[in-house]
Amino acid sequence: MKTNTDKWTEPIVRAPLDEHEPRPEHPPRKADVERLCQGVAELARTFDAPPRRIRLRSGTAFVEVEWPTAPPTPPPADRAGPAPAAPAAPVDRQEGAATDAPARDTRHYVDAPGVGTFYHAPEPGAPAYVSVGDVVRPGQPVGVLEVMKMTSTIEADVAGRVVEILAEDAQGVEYQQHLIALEPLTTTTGE
Amino acid sequence: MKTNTDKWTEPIVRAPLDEHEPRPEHPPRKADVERLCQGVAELARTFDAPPRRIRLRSGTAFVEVEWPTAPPTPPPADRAGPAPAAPAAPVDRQEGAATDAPARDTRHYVDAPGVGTFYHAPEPGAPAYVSVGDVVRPGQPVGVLEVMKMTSTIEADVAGRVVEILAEDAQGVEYQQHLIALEPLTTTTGE
Amino acid sequence: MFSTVLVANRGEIALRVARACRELGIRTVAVYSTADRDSAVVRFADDAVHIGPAPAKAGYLNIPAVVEAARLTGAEALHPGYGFLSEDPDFAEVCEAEGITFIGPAPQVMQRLGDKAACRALMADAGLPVLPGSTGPLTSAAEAGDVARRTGYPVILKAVAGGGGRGMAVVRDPADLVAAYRATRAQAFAVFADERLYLERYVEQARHIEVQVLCDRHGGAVHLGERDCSVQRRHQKLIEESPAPGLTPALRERMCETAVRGALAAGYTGAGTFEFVLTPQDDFYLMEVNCRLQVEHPVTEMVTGIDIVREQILIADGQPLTLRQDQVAPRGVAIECRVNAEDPARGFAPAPGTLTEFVPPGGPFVRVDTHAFADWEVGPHYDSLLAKTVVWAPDREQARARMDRALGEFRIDGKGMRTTAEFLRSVLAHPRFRAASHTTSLVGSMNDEAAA
Amino acid sequence: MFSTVLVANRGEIALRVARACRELGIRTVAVYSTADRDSAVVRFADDAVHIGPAPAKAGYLNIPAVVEAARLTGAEALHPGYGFLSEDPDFAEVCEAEGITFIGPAPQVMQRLGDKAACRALMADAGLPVLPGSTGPLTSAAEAGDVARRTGYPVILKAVAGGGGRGMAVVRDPADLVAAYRATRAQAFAVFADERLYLERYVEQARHIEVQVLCDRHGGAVHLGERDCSVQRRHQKLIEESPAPGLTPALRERMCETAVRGALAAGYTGAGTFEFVLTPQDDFYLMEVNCRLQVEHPVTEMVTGIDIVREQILIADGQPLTLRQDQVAPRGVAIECRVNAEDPARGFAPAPGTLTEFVPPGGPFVRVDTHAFADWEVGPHYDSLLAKTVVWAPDREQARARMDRALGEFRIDGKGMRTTAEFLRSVLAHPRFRAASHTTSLVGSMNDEAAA
Repeated sequence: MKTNTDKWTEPIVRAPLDEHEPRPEHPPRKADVERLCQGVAELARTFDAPPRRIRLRSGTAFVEVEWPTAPPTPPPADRAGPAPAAPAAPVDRQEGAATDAPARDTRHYVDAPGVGTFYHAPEPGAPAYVSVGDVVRPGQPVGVLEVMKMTSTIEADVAGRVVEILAEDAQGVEYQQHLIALEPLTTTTGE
Repeated sequence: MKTNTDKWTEPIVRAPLDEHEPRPEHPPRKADVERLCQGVAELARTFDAPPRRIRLRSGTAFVEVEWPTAPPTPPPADRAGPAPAAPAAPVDRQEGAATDAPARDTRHYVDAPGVGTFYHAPEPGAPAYVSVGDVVRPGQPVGVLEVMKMTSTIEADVAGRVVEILAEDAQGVEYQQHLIALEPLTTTTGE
Repeated sequence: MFSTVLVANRGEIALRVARACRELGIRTVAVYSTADRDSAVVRFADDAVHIGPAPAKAGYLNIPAVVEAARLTGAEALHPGYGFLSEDPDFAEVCEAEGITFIGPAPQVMQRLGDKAACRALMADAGLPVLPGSTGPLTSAAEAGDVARRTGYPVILKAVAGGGGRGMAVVRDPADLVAAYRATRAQAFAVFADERLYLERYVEQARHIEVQVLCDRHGGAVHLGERDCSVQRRHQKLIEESPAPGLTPALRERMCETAVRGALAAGYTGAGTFEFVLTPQDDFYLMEVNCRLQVEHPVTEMVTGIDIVREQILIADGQPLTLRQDQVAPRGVAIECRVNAEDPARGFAPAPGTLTEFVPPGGPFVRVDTHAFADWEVGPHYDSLLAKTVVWAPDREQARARMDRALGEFRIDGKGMRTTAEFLRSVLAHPRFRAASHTTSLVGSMNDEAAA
Repeated sequence: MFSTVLVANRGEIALRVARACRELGIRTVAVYSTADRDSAVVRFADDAVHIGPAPAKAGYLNIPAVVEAARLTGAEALHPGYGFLSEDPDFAEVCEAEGITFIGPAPQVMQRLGDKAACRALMADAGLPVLPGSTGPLTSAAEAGDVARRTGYPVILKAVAGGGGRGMAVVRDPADLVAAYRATRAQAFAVFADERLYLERYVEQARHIEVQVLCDRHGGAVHLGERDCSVQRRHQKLIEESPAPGLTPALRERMCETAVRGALAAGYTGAGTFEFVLTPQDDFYLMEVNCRLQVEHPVTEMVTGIDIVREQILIADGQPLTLRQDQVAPRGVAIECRVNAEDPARGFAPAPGTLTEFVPPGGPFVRVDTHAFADWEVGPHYDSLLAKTVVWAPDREQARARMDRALGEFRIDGKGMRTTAEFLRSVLAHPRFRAASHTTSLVGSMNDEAAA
């Protein structure tokens, strides 16, 4: 859903970005960078020697990655995982990957399974299913979605502690809108 | 001018690119960048020594990849030419500057100062001003341009040896079209 | 007038409808699937609701999601576009029940006209010419054989719930009828969950002529002239034009009046299309009635100057038509070509991909209805329509030249992208199209010629 | 018919002309300066010749280069577009001498009508209404004072060779006349290398109404109705529409007939425009004659359905007009807005830059004439016109709503890029524009209101 005042900003954008479905405000530019990165990665992979430095500019965006001058390791053919034991700290700031907001990394969201009205409680006047601070287990009801007068229970899909309730009681929500933020209880804390 | 058969290819493109006024066939697009990357990769693969640096520009997009100066690994098997022991000379592949055609690096062009008809000789039947192999000095006539029945002499602006005459006698030429290629006599040979 | 309208569709038509709404001062709400989150209509609309994942069943065909989206955004009316839920009487009924105006005919009218056998019977009763054939759904292969013997071969078997060129089979030899009956029945069940078939005579070398009507909720009805949609590939339209070339004024008038008569008999409201088959002998027969905006509505707009979507909205708002029949004065010739993301070299297989470049043609009297733009991903989930290219000119030959110029101007690029633009140009250049002597068999025969 | 035509211009109009040529089956040659080597018309044309560096004087105004380009590419005719060489009688004469058909009036006619004092005299002789003023170029400030006293103040001083809103000064107080005379004379000399001035009465609260004529080389002449171009900023048009709102049919007819009479008297051939000033008392006076295609020609095309560039080419080819006056039937209302690369916040200073995004509006009855595309560099060398946005609708209020929708739809982005799109929307929304009670003072008074 969009707000009325700013037609290019949608409420969901105000929530932390869903990692699996990034929603860039300006998709074209970002797509450029991504494609450029892919192209360069492919290009670099065609040589057996790993590159020493990659500089990449697209419009105003600029990325530079530099490897140690005498790389002891084989070529980083797959750049997906974090490079092991890289001493010279390759920096890649593309898409604001997340050292500045480590909390977000561990949040887990309960999303709306469809368009409808989200309620915090099973019925009017009843206490809310969950509050901030509560610990929920998988399958535990955390709210209700009403769709064309039919209600269905929304359940937590992981165990976790409720850190934020993102949708108001009786608020209209859209598909995949984040409703509740959980801090999973069994987190493999990143390095 | 365009050819009639291929409306996107202009004759001047077939001539070596003027370094000061690069003439991309059309403005840069992502497809171009991709194609450029592929092209460069292919080109680079035809040499046995891995490149030290690749710089690539398309419109506002710019990519530079640099390899360590002393690559530890030998050339791989899948490369085209078997030629051994090529020195790891710094290669700058930007805009077709090229070790395979070193002559071009030092070429200097006498360009058409305007649209008109280019003649090799001062008048019909007279011998041409210059032929391939001739040495010209600055200010020496190398041809004539006829514009609306007025002729003007075209002069060499540097001293050099004529290596190629690029426009036919009595050929229509456009502004800045390369007419004659010279090998300058006093060249500061690159490192 | 409605203050908010929800557009329950995607692609170029969603944008088309949203534009009409904005010009009327109406706030627009788009709905979108996950695949369309960056679409042109989402960018354009005042509000947009994510209704589901890419598969149509879970998104654009998801009635509760669409209705909830309308409710949550305060939409007072809903425009269904074409395809998806546009001809679903249940959907129209749910909208009505929820107090949302469905911009289209009443659910009962859609129900009746959408059942092709019922429509045939109803229209025959109203005195409209229908092809000889079954009076209702066939009950058995044997009955099909009886009817076919009576009408004479060739015949065509059609699914009662059919549409989009699917669920039909032409039978030329009586020996093939039983097999065709069974196969088509199975296909109809698979595609439409309704195995009922009907049968009528099949006209070879026919033209497809359709008449656009507008009917208000006060008994007012006008036609906006006809369109020739004979350039088809497997019953799917590729090129449409208005007026239909070569019709005598008397024949044109008769066809248009017939359509209006049919619309009034059915209690039709809104914009609708009466599709006729026209024989080489200038006899015409009703094929079906389309209870929605057609893809090809722009050709009628270009010759009449009438914004059909605007009229749909005004009619749904309960306003009487301000247009009298004698004010509908078609001028010149309009042609539409459907540039699809398909590969003509591979049997017109959809060719999805991401557009790296998309520059549509421009210039005088050229209109391109498209949702595409550079960086847009033409996905595999929906139909392959990329850009409806419509031109107008004072006469057909100028319109043809203009269309050829426009199609040649497209700059479409992207990995894997292929379009029908060049194929369409070859149709425009075909002597039979140029002479307007073509029938619905043109594209098939061109493919045969190419293969020969 | 010509087999090859050279387009001696750039930008949107070069593309416009090349499109018309292609539709006529004519091979097109573009000429381009170094700054325009990747331009839309270079992409579009069948051939293209690099004629010089970016500065206009060395490129698009370089007569030998343009003529040689035509000769080298075998162009039989040349379309000059507007601006640049389009009104240069010497250029037209050189073309003629070289056997290249100049698509426009004869050089002598251009010469006569281009000299504004001579044009005034010629047209007065032909019985056209001209404002009281000098009968020829002024010889001294004293003479200017005499004439001004006779005609009454306010008066306007104009350069005989003027154009594009330059070389004119309105004088309201006799005390200012001498200074204004000297300043304008100096400016005229600086800009046009011709210091001659003439003087006529200045009408306050006037409307700018112009009539489009077409004249063939066989004495045939028609008008295509009128345009209202009263929305101007410093004598430069921003918004144009056809028909001019609120004219009585009798007044419209009189103005149009007057223009045709003037054209015939001048021996005019091709497409031309007679510009009139219309007073609040419905008196009209000829201001000048433009011997070329106007920027705003599309509004006339949209209401008449006539492709004016096509007509220009056919006339230059020697063909008689096929159009009779009674066949010219304007329909509905067309409005054009000039979206310029200018910054309204900085006094409409040109705002060049490279476009990173350029998506023009679309949809029914919207035409955008532009040479822009994503990645195009809007350079500082030429005028700031970016996209002529033209809409049509059955009536003015719908056209206004459609234009507002269209302007809002532009997606133009790029470092340093600013456009007039939003400013134009504010003009469309102004009560005086809505009521069509505006005069040429509208934009000035809006700026005053904004400053107040």
